Amino acid sequence: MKKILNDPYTYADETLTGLCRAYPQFYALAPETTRVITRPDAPVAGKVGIVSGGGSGHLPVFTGYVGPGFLDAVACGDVFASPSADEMATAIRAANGGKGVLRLYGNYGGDIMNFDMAGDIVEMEDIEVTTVLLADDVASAPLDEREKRRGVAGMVFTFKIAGAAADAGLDLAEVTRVAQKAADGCRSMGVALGPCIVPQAGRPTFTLGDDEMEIGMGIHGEPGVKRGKLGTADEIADALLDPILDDLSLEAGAKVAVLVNSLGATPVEELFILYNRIADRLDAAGTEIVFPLVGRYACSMEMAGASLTVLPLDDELQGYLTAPADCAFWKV
Amino acid sequence: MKKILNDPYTYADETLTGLCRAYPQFYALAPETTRVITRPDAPVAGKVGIVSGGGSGHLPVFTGYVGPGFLDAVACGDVFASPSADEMATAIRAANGGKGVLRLYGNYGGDIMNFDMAGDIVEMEDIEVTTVLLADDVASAPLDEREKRRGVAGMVFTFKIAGAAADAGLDLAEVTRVAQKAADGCRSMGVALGPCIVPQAGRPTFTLGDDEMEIGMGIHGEPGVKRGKLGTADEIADALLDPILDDLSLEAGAKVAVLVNSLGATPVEELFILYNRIADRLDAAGTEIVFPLVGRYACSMEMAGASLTVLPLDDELQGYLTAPADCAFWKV
Amino acid sequence: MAGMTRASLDHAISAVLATLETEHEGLTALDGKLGDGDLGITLLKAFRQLDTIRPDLPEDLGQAFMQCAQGVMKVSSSSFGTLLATGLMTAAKTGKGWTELDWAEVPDLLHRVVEALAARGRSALGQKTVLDALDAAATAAEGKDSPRPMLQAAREGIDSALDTYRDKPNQIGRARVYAERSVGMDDPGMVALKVMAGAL
Amino acid sequence: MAGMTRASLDHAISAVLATLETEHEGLTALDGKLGDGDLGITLLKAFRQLDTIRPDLPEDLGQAFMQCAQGVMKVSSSSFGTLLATGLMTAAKTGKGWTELDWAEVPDLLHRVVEALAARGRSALGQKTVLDALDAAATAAEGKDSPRPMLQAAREGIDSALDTYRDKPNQIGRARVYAERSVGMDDPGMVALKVMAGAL
Ligand SMILES: Nc1ncnc2c1ncn2[C@@H]1O[C@H](COP(=O)(O)OP(=O)(O)O)[C@@H](O)[C@H]1O
Ligand SMILES: Nc1ncnc2c1ncn2[C@@H]1O[C@H](COP(=O)(O)OP(=O)(O)O)[C@@H](O)[C@H]1O
Ligand SMILES: [Mg+2]
Ligand SMILES: [Mg+2]
Ligand SMILES: [Mg+2]
Ligand SMILES: [Mg+2]
Repeated sequence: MKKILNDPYTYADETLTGLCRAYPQFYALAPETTRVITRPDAPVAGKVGIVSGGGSGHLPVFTGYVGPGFLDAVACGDVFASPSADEMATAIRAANGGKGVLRLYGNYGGDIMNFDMAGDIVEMEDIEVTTVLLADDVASAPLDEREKRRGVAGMVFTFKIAGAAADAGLDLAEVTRVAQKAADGCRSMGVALGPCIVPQAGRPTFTLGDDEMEIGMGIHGEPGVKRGKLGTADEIADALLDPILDDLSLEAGAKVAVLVNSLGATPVEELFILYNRIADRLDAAGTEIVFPLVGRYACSMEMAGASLTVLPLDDELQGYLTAPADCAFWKV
Repeated sequence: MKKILNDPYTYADETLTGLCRAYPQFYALAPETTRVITRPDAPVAGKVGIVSGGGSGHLPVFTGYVGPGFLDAVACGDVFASPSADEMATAIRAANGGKGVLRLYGNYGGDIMNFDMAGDIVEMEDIEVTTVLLADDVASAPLDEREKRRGVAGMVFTFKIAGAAADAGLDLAEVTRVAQKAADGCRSMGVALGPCIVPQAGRPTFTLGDDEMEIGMGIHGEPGVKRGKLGTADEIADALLDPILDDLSLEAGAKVAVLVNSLGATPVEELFILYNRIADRLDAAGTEIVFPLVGRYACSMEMAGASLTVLPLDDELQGYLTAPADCAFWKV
Repeated sequence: MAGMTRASLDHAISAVLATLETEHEGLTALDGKLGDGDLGITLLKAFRQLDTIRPDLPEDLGQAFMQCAQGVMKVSSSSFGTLLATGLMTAAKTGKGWTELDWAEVPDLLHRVVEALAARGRSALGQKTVLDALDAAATAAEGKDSPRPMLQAAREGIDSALDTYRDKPNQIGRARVYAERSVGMDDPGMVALKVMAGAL
Repeated sequence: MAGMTRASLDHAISAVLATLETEHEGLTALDGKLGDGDLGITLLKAFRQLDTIRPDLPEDLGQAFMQCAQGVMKVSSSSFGTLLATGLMTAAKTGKGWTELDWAEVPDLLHRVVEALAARGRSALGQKTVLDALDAAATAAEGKDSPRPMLQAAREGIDSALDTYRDKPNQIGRARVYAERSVGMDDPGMVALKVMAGAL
């Protein structure tokens, strides 16, 4: 197993411990847990709390985005596995500054059940909760079944926007509205070039021929829309952008945020090569990129490949997206 | 070739173009070049300029670290190949704000020859230049042949410190002294788990068995000190730390900066697992980690593996290391 | 034995755990074909945990089921684990205040569990999940008032649900994305229920 | 032909390029065993560039060599390319103001080039590099005053340098890290010089 680890069964725990030790200014483990990370100053009294969570193995998602102007607390499971409802309830309590808590997470069955159950638990403690599900992966279902889509890198923009809205003092209903608007706007599309190894499974999540790629594959190796010969960077950029543009039907003059994201192994050099084409295409379409991000923002450990996320911006979303925020993985 | 690119021969150019397009607030191409990146406001009048350079494929090294409190200009070659003396001379001119320019780069034969030649060229134009070579890779030569060591991830700390010293208004001799002190202090050690592919070569830089690792391998695949069975994270951390501590002989109470760096494919999750052990060991030795960095700071494209850099800090170095700086890849 | 007691629970935990110790690999392999291959280990972890709290379960069935639910929740967060915990919480509500539950009430309880799981899973009958097998078991068990015939009927219900759904595609959960491939294959969660029922 | 002229340069460039078009792969393979495998392509790029400026080279040997140096610098930044450019700049200094250079002066010029390369490469004779072959060529060529015998002697010098160093380890450059492995192997830069001298 070509991974650096001590024990597959403590991989997630050791990762989170190391994260909190290296960056104590940003991250703290909630008392008596090994899987719930909070801001060191959580809960922030009088602010709407924002909680996320899901499987480990996606750093900086989820834990990395805990911080001022971002998330308040996060529950992490084993690699690619949901955290427990118990841990989610702990995260919700830690995030609750008395104004209620938004649960903001990816549209995966296990996570939904557990966050629902966690909600049942904390509602008995009079904590008000709302939910926004991230479902930005265009490849995972057609537009008219949008509610079935998986959540992928679009969560980064949505975390940022929701965090800024909470920071600005909006109430729970308003923070939820803004987060839902961002989540509704995000469209993502990924391409996988190589697998990763889930520590407890010990073998690659999928296999791809040496000259193959799979367009639309999910961040846990879920099947995509098309497996084919590895294309050029420009072809890949088009394959990522075309379905997004079809889905969004942007008007000329639209402003967008763009995230060109590595799934892990793919170097940023190659993301910048993709970015050239994406920027050319959007320029040609009269779309203005007002907020580009290129780097590793939502990974699947050492998976090779990249994803593209486009989020149309109105003034409200742009303001929140570009507002200051602070965590170990964000540089505005 | 499992890489995202259009043409192996334009890989470096396209990477740099994309970088400057995505982050124009930080990076600009020098007029009429495709390989020289400067701060958009370069040269900064009245400030000592700092120039680096070397092969492409190491992002964020070198280009990523251009910015206020960091480097002024950088010349980039093809992947893992030196830029030309011509390009280096252009970078030196672009960095020259009238107070002279420090050439700060890794100890590689080709780069040295070309930077020397570039120095000859610009000295005819009355630009004063000095040199500090980065030679932090403990694996590449014994301590008594320190001048033969390769430069690896220690350059990140040194860039930062030299940049802050220049920002603080020190003159060329003083900036050079501070940079030399940082360069002299840095000790690094790497481990490779898997190769990368140099675009123009089209095949992996080396091969390693499925359960093998190589301790001390260089960032271009140069041979290391020991190839062996893939160890646990704790064993790897020890194998990286032991030779560094032997080399440094730190006194109890020493303060250090620590960089746990991914060579590319290795996910940050696993760096945090390594960090736990390194922090335990340094704690036990009475050494204080005052500045930890964990992430991808000096890569070899999609190479798998990690490196550890330790830099003992006095007040001067600590002050410069923690001073503010700005570029797309740095978050203090 | 007139009804279900703490002792029945005790027996059920031991029996299911014993079977899972050998059967979990098969469930994992099956789940691996359509999902993430964690179903066997999920159940094994759940029942091992239940086995550790088994000796100290209270006589009150409500409290006993609730402790079981919490035990499962603690160690397992995969869909099936959460559904199992949800089912146990439903049973806890029914058993609250009772130390013995008439066997004749069990089919009704199972129907309530099906409803709770559908709510938790945001799913419905007919989507080829454990719900369909559990619903068939509950229906088949109706009208029986002693454990052996009831169990026998429930097993037959599960088997017929497996037969009914085998050649349909999975419509929810992780297996949905492999919908086409799932035609001709048993749903892992339904098989898990069969394994557990078979163990009793 | 009494001395070296712009025409000699013209001929040399064409001849070396013709040879490199077929020989560059061998040089690259050799360099690949001890380094980064770019030596052949480095030289090919350099001489293709020289070939494009060849028709327009000035008669003044100083200017001609300087344009050649700049041409090489532009396309090649590998060690050998930089050394080649350095050598051409050294020749430019010698040729400055002359349209013809006495052949008898060439061995001296080569010695000066060796010195310049050692300065540029921060290296010394005896480290198993192109310097050792070039120095041997310069020494062997001493005392000859016409191009053919001089070239013949130079080739013999290069061959004997190759023999002398074959079983020693590389002491500088990329090959140093493979020092042990380099014993028994020819230094790629020395072989490159042999290929170029052979082409003339
Ligand atoms: N939303 C749901 N509603 C009802 N049953 C479900 C649901 N999701 C999954 N299941 C059942 O759980 C089984 C898979 O369990 P498990 O492997 O624990 O899920 P996962 O690993 O996908 O979280 C499925 O075969 C199905 O019977
Ligand atoms: N510092 C040096 N001094 C003298 N010759 C050198 C030096 N470094 C390399 N060489 C010569 O150059 C040859 C390698 O050239 P090249 O492949 O262009 O180098 P690299 O790819 O390592 O930059 C070596 O075989 C050696 O003869
Ligand atoms: Mg599963
Ligand atoms: Mg699961
Ligand atoms: Mg070479
Ligand atoms: Mg080279």
